[in-house]
Amino acid sequence: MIRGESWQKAEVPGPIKAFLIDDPKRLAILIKRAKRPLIIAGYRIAKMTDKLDLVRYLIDLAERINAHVVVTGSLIKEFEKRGYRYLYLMPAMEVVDRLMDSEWPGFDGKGNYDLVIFIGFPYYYEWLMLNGLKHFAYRHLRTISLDPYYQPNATFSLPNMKIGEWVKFLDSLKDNV
Amino acid sequence: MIRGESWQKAEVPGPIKAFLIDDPKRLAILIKRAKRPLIIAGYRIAKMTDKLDLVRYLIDLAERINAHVVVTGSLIKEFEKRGYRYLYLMPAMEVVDRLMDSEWPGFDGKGNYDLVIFIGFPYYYEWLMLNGLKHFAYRHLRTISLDPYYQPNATFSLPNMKIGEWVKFLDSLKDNV
Amino acid sequence: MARKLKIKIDELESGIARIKGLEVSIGKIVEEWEEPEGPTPFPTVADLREWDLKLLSRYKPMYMPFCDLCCLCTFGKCDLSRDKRSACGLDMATQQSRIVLLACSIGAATHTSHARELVEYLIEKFGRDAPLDLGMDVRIEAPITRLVCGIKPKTLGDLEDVLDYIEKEIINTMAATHTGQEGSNLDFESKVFHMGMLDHLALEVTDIAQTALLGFPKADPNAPLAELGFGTVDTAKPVILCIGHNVVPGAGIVDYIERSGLTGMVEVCGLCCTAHDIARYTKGKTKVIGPISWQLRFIRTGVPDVIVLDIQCIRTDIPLEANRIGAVVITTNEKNCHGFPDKTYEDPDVIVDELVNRKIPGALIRDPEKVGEVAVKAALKLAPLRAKYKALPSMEEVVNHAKRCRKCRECERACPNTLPISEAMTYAANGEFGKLAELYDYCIACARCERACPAQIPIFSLIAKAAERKMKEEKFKIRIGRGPIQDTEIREVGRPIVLGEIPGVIAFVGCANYAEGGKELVEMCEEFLKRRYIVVVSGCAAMTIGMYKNEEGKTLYELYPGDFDAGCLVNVGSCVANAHIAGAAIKIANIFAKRKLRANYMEIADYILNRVGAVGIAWGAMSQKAASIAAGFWRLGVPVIVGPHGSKYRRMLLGRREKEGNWYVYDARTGKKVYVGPVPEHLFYAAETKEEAMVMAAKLCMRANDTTKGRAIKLTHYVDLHKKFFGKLPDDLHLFVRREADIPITMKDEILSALKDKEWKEMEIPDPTLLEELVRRRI
Amino acid sequence: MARKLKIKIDELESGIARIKGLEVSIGKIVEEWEEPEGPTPFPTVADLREWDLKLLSRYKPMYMPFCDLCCLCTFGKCDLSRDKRSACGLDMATQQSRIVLLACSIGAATHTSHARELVEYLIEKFGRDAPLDLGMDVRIEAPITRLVCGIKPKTLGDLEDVLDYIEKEIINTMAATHTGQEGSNLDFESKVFHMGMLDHLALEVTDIAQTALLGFPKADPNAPLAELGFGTVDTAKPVILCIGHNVVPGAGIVDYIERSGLTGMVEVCGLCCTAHDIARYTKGKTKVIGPISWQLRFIRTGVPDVIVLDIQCIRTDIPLEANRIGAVVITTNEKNCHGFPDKTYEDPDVIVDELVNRKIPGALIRDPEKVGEVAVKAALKLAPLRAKYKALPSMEEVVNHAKRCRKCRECERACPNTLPISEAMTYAANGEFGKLAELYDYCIACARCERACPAQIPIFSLIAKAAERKMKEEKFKIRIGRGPIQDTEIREVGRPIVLGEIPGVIAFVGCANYAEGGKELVEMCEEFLKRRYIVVVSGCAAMTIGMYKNEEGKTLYELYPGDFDAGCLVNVGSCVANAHIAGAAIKIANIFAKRKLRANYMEIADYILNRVGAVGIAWGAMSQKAASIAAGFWRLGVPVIVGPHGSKYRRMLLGRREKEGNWYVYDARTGKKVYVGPVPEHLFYAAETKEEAMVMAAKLCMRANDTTKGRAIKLTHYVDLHKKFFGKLPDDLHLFVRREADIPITMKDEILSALKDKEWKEMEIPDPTLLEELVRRRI
Ligand code: SF4
Ligand code: SF4
Ligand code: SF4
Ligand code: SF4
Ligand code: SF4
Ligand code: SF4
Ligand code: SF4
Ligand code: SF4
Repeated sequence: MIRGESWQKAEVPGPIKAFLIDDPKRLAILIKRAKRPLIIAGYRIAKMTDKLDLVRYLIDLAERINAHVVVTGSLIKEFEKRGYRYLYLMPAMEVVDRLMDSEWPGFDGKGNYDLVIFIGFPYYYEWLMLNGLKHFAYRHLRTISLDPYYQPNATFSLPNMKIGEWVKFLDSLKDNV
Repeated sequence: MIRGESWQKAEVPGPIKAFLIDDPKRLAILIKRAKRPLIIAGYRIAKMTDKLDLVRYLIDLAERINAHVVVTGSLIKEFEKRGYRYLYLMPAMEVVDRLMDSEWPGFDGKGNYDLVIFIGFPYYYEWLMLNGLKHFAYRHLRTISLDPYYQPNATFSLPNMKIGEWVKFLDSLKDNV
Repeated sequence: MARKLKIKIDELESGIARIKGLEVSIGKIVEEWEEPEGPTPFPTVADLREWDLKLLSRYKPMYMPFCDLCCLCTFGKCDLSRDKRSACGLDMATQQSRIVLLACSIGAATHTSHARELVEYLIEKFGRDAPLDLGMDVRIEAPITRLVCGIKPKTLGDLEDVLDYIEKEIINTMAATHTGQEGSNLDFESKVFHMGMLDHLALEVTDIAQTALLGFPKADPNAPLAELGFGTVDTAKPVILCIGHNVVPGAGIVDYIERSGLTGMVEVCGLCCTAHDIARYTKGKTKVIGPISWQLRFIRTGVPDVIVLDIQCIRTDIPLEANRIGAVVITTNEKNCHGFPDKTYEDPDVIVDELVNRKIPGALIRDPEKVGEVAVKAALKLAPLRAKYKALPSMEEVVNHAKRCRKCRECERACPNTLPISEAMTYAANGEFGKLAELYDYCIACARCERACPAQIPIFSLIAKAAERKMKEEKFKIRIGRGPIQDTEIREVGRPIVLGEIPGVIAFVGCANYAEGGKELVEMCEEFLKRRYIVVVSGCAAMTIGMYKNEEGKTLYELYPGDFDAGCLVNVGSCVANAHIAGAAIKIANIFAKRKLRANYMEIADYILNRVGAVGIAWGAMSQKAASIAAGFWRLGVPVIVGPHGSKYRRMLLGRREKEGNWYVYDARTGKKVYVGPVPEHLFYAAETKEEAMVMAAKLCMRANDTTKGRAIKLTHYVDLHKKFFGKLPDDLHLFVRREADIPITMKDEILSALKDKEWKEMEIPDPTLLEELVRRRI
Repeated sequence: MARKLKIKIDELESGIARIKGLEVSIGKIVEEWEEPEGPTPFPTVADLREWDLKLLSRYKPMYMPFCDLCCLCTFGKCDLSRDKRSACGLDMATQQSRIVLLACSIGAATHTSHARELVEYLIEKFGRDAPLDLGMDVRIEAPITRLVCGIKPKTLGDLEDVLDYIEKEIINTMAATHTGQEGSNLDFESKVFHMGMLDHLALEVTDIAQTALLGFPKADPNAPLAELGFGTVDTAKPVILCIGHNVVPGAGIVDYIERSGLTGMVEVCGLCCTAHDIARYTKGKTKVIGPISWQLRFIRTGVPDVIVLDIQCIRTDIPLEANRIGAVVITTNEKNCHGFPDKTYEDPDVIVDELVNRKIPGALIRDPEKVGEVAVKAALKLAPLRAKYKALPSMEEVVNHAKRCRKCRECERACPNTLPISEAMTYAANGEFGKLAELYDYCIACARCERACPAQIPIFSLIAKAAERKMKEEKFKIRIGRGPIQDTEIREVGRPIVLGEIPGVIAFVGCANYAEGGKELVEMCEEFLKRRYIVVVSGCAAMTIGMYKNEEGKTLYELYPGDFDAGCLVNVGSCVANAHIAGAAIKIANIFAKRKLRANYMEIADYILNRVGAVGIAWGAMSQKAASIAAGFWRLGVPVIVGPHGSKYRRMLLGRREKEGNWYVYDARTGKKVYVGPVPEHLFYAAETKEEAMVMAAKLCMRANDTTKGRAIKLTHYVDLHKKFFGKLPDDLHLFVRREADIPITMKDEILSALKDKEWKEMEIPDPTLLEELVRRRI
């Protein structure tokens, strides 16, 4: 299992590929540089691991880095329960469409985001959304995939990882932002 | 210039990619393992460098590893001048077509080759020939690209290199086979 | 615009011009239709481009490239990343739209080719003058044809004019994909719409021809129920399996059985759309195995003796799979020869012998009658010899295979749904098959896992074996395709739909490339049925929907009536019957609202966009045909939602609700531009989850013309579904509530307070249109 | 097989059926042709599949995948590497052949769409009964149509029947590319052949229609010479540049100039095939700039004031490029709208004003007369305002740009020919422009380098500037396209060709995607002219061939006569005129050998394969059209050689000369199977170098039917070229020498001794055929 290869093997990227980040500290630095980060959480976070409460985790992370969080589906209920001020609900396709528009004022009217963190989507679905942003939003934003897979169309991606390894990575990331 | 990336940037390979070999000694070992090696020399060897007499070089290499040499075009005259017993003339497409046929008896009637070394073709042309072999001849043969470019569809490829670096690589390769 | 009229002569007897049955029926079509011709008979893409560009200025294409390269010519590959342009000058957006057009071209060509061969076959059989009788209740026999072409087809022969037009236009439109033609992504999108419209025409031609002439149910809400599912097959009998989309060879088999007095002695079952249509042909007497993803499921059980392939959506490795189980394969169409020798002119008994005794790898027989004879005779001969094949691997074999698993996860990396195969193998190796059996529900039976497995474990067979009990219990009912919607039904529901009192028409259509199993589709379907939407289904989706039962063992088809009415479940039929869904929308404009149909595309599409709350959900949309069908709906103003895999169509058509300027219409009464809110908000959209899809579908049913009562009903469902799945009110209600009266009474306080936060103000309710020419200006 | 006959009525006056000019001309076509109908009138793919499979068993497809994936449906992407199969069951070989079919479908659709619009336009102008008069010397006006359809078209209206057939068949054939249809690579290849045959029909329809009705030269060997090259343009005048393939808008411009008395005051020049056809229309009075790769070359100089685009092979970034130089763009076709507003019904002066004053980005005008008026008026207005634009960057700017070069080589990695740009920049930064200028000769002007350059250096403009002197010296002559070959010419050369005494017909055709510059093509052409082959040229290749002069300043067109005869250089015309090359081969079989033409495809193709030593060389073949044209030649038995970039077509059709069993034919006299050697050895083949191509072309001209004298002549050239380029005898002579008399006398000893080494034995010379049914068995 090559770490920097598309997880779905056929979904080979074009010439522009994500920087593979396997050091959580490095990723933390990259994230901290963002002025307006956004986290997009897909419904699959509910199924990814039982070793970590991902809802809690994402809220914690968002709090630390001052990110807006957009949840794309029914998991919004879970997120609402935990309470977070900058929590929004919007289908992923609509978010991506807006992210491509550099004039979009964001969820709070203060402008588009400069860093978008994806987690919890079907691999190909995320691959495609990231690719849209790679080509059409690269001037104003960068993207990170936090899934335990190499997502070649992000700006920065984790490698293909086992779940245990990934959970550790996430923990360390949180500690370092 | 990433070393293990297609030289023609758009000619991105599929999921199966060449092993990148940047150590001439390692390549020498791989070549020496071959029982029936074949070198295919394209006409571009005439234009690749003036730091090395590639005709001479290839004949030397062939002699050392006991390879047949097939020249695809007018350079055959140069090769003939230097004299080599196992020298053949055939258009590249015809060679590749035959290489795909595991029953092809080779130029001497003793059977198909198990290692085919490409050098001196237009990048895309070689890319395509190697890809044909990658898919349709992988059971009975392996391929090497000796050009100063990463050729992803070979079994083993050099990285993208500057010419000076490449000439040194070739020299060292010859010394080690 | 004048239009060529062609006159058909029956046939030339020989090379010399002896003609019989000459019939110069000039003007026939025109004379019998008092409605004056509208502005766009037989339109080319340029004739409707204005409409397309209007739609596209609201619903902007959003591209998610599925490939960053182009490999279509020898300048390539070209890298189109970011701001690069290719050797032919294209940029990424334009290339993506070009590929969409190419996909839709394939789709439309495929449907048209089917239409043409079917019409030719029927003409040969019934004559060019055979009437297109769809029954008393269907006077508007061909709404799409009337709308697009401006003709009223009366006979099979008339359909040839339509086909000539479609073929010419497909060619003309797809030509734009050639290196160095169209250079604008919006114009490519306009051509996509055009291609979709042509596709719908072809669907209509096919389904009205076969419905009229092959004895299919004619707009019958009480079309019989057929048996559905693997478990309904009597495996003791010889089994013939038909796969594909063209009913003709299947009909040939059924006819031969009947003719030879073999009724009841041979099982004929169908898979994919041909299953629908054979069942329509036999009024429900043949078995429907299931949608496209049941091909391997069924063949791996070893049950079928003879497999008859016609066209479209057929696994191309069927001959290999058949070979493994000792079954024989007959191909029946030049589009799908499979390299088999052409036995069209061979003696049937010789072919049977060659097939049964494996002298040939399979036979191509382009003669449906002969297919019937050969298939039946071969099945009868073969069945007794094949007993040993009729089984999946044993449980012991499963364990042994599972033990060989190296946990490399290559299978998972090849699986479109990344199913947890390696984990299931671990359990199976220990004799626990639950995990393996679970995969069955989420697996689309594509076998990519097997091909990627370095240990050559027949993964899919293992899954099937683990789920064998489940499979055998697949015994369901499906209401067979009823074909068109009656004019009278339209008359009754037209008003409540247009005014918004029926909350919407939801069409579940398309293929079975589900990301999370077919059950999701059933759940969605049931949700809308309970909410008394009109639910229409077709194709593979219609089969999937029949494949679940409630606690009492009833399928949705048994629970809900088949009328085109609120709270009913209407199976129109196979994919080509999708024409009737578009047709129903068109007929609403015509029958209920008296809008002129003839060659009047833009007005009708404008009507549907602004007034007919219809939404398509193609949850497992897979193919190029599905793409072109969707495109046909877009141009008509009907939004389409696809499942997650639909994102691979690489282009969405999305509105931006907050961009106020995008949501103005003309008030046809005054010519004034009036804000109506984002209704419908999107034209094409890949949802992530079924919950998202349901909420979105409810929302997309809102249209500018809703009365306050209608809007209140639609909002009720939108809000209710939103609360149910997302736990709170939607935050965009202020865009949909035009006056207080729009607010559902039961939600009044809650919504009003939410509106206050958004500084909501009352809006006008116009007589909405996007077409300036429809404004009846103040005199 | 009976065939539908359609009767056309002129036009309906209104929606109500008032018809004028009804004319029921039944049987007209058939009655006038005493030749009995052959076996395959209007064939579908299945009708000729048997022939295809015969060819394919000799010329096996060899696949070099250009992509290991498939992304055509939402099951994808599928990885087809090695033995994997996709979610729809395909393997790699089948997928490659499917993509080839898709490419050819695009190509054939593109040509057919052109044919259809041209015929419709001409019918509107000249009426359906306008005769297809190609001059006294061309009685067989439409050899491909006669051969394939089995009809003799007499009028424009007759061509509509042909077009109906083509459209139907393209649709039917390309439908096979849909997910889950054809599963055999050989059947896909058979469909590729079918598509190619349909493509040729469309070419023929187009070129005979325009030749007959637009006053083009009619089979005239002495067609006038036209001026060719950038240097021939009078830049002092307003300049209108037409790019594309459809002559009609260009003709509109020319007509308007004449009508308005502006003759000589406006430069009209063409680029790509439309240049050929406008020059044919004006009998050589308009300028030909050059082939496809001259688009950026010319526009970057800033010279054109108005650019008129029609269809096919047009850079899609022309509007951007035009904008940079202040030129205006008019699109003329719905296939290529470029997002421009549709001004078809606008007042010409208003359009001119909008264009000149940049109120609109460009105009779509689907009316050739109006295009003429607008283009001319806009050019007249614009030219004086554009003086400042009419230049490349200054040398100083070149240096400054070059200095910014970072030596990252991204440009080289984007360049299709990996040209040494960064090195040239180093020199240019120091004021040495030679290296930069040198690139000009090898550059295809695709501008990919510029788009990849992180420093945004306008690389191509720099190259053009460095080569400015060269460019300005581009002043050449080209013989304008003569159209068909005369029946009388065929009568004269038929025998020497078939017997082998004329060593072969070499056709240089296709686009300008040269790997090593166009000069190679000229060298090849001259080589064969000197050797007294018949050399036929068309399309971009025909232009390239005119772009070099000998020491006396003469181009090949001035040095060699334009007859269809040994040692002559025949420019048939634009790409659509390729039909005449196929047509000539067909006419040889018919006129010289008296083989029946009518609906007799297999026999004629068999004749050509075994007897007519014709070879196509498409050295710069680029497009999908080129692919389908090639496919049409393959089915006819004419081998095609492409240049290195042609390898990207991803599939070769190669014979294996050593496989003796593949090279048997029937002796038509006896029915005996006779070994004839590998003649011709390949059907499709990408050569690496021009030398290889020349040797191969000479070899592929050998055919089974050559007389000993003919074979000796052909061998002379093969051996001579082989020795010239490779320094020695070919090692496969024993396969081509059938008897001693085959050996060229001058080479006798040498060859005999070589043969001895190979244990050569004499062979029979049969009356060769691959078709068992042509055997006249012993009585
Ligand atoms: S477009 Fe499809 S076939 Fe072409 S390179 Fe991309 S993935 Fe491969
Ligand atoms: S069609 Fe255009 S984008 Fe595609 S490979 Fe050719 S030049 Fe490149
Ligand atoms: S057959 Fe099922 S488990 Fe295997 S790859 Fe396909 S969907 Fe996944
Ligand atoms: S690919 Fe085969 S060996 Fe690897 S994990 Fe999957 S089942 Fe096991
Ligand atoms: S619904 Fe889709 S997969 Fe099913 S039969 Fe129709 S086109 Fe094929
Ligand atoms: S068409 Fe077939 S090979 Fe291509 S993506 Fe779809 S399933 Fe895969
Ligand atoms: S414009 Fe010329 S130099 Fe630039 S990439 Fe194209 S061929 Fe190469
Ligand atoms: S891409 Fe630009 S900067 Fe880089 S080497 Fe080429 S010209 Fe110089």
